[in-house]
Amino acid sequence: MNTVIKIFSAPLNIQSATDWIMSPESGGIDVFIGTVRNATKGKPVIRLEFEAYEPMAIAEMEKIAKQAFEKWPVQKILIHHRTGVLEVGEIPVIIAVSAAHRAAAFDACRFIIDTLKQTVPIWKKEIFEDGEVWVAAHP
Amino acid sequence: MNTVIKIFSAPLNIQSATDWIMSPESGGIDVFIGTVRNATKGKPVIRLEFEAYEPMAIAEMEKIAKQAFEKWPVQKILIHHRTGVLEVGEIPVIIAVSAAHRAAAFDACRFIIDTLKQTVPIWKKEIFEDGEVWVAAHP
Amino acid sequence: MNIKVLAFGISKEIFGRSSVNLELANDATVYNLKYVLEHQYPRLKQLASYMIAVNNEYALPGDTIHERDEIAIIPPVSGG
Amino acid sequence: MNIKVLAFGISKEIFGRSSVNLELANDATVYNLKYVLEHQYPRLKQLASYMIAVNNEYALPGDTIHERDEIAIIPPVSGG
Repeated sequence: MNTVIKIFSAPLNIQSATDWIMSPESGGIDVFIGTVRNATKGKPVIRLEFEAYEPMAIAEMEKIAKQAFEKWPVQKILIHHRTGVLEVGEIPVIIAVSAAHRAAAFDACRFIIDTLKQTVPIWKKEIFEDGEVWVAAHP
Repeated sequence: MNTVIKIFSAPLNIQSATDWIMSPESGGIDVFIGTVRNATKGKPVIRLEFEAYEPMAIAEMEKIAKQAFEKWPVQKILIHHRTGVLEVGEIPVIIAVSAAHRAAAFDACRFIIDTLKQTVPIWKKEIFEDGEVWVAAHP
Repeated sequence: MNIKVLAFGISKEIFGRSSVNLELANDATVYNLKYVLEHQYPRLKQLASYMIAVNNEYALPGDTIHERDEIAIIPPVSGG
Repeated sequence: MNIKVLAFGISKEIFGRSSVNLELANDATVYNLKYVLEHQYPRLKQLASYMIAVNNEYALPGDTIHERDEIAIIPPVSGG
């Protein structure tokens, strides 16, 4: 398994992610970039705060990468996740997947972000002008 | 339609593509990067040469972007395609799609590369040690 | 036995700190732990859901807890 | 009428140059053009397929060709 899985408290760098993922063996690379949107359900967002249970978050992301390698013929997987305070337009997450053929890269990249959002112990607080809320905490 | 569609004879730049695609309105960005693989069907590839019928290629890529905007709630679409001689590891194509929510970005990005490969008048010649072949030309 | 429960996100706010110490029976399960936690911090019952992690893995209600396990409460995640 | 047909990729190699000039009847269709092309360049028939583009759009066999149209032969594409 050729993976890089890291949690950063400083800004993520797209170029360093794509530099690592590219290789002479790959033909297709899919990169998902999450960005902080300026509104949620129509309400203006000032900033986000991300908190991670880091050792478990790394372990869960490694599990997801392992599953992706088992499900699809992919070559490399990179997951970079931010913590701390993020302003609108900043990048909470970059996922990059390389494969000989593009279908596997697309399928695996989408699986990784979908599963990450369900299982990886990272939490996001949305800060609005009039208050703040931990996303998904309450029904 | 917020699109950038260009054909370049010089190397493509991932960072300039992602710089353009990011915006405060978007929450998810999917980027497909095609790269020149060092082998095709197990045979070592020395380099590729891409040729485009440029005005029609631009027109067809604009049609594809328009269809993507009609089919999914996406915000921006970028398509950068290379022509000329590409060595192994170089980038023939970058497709970037931004959306408020990631599902649309993934669906549209994949649709664009799949359709581009079927309809856009660009041709690729694979150069091997012992000869060269226009890809897909013959049955 | 005395155990420490790590807290993150909304659970840290409910506890008022980033971990709490609890007394549990020596053969306590995750189910027993949740019962004690919800008794002391009833706001946990208002969460959409929450899980307990033992040694960096999601635990099932019947799993037994040991004194030196790393225990954490995992409210609904929202990364990515 | 005299028309010019642009060529790319394998069709440029079949023609031996990047365009050819042809004489066609004034009401010629794409179908007629393909017939003339294949007669002069039989290797076209060995292609997996090919299309004719008229003014930067894929044309159908029944479409009529006009003298000042930009005509191109589009062998199987392989971009991306």
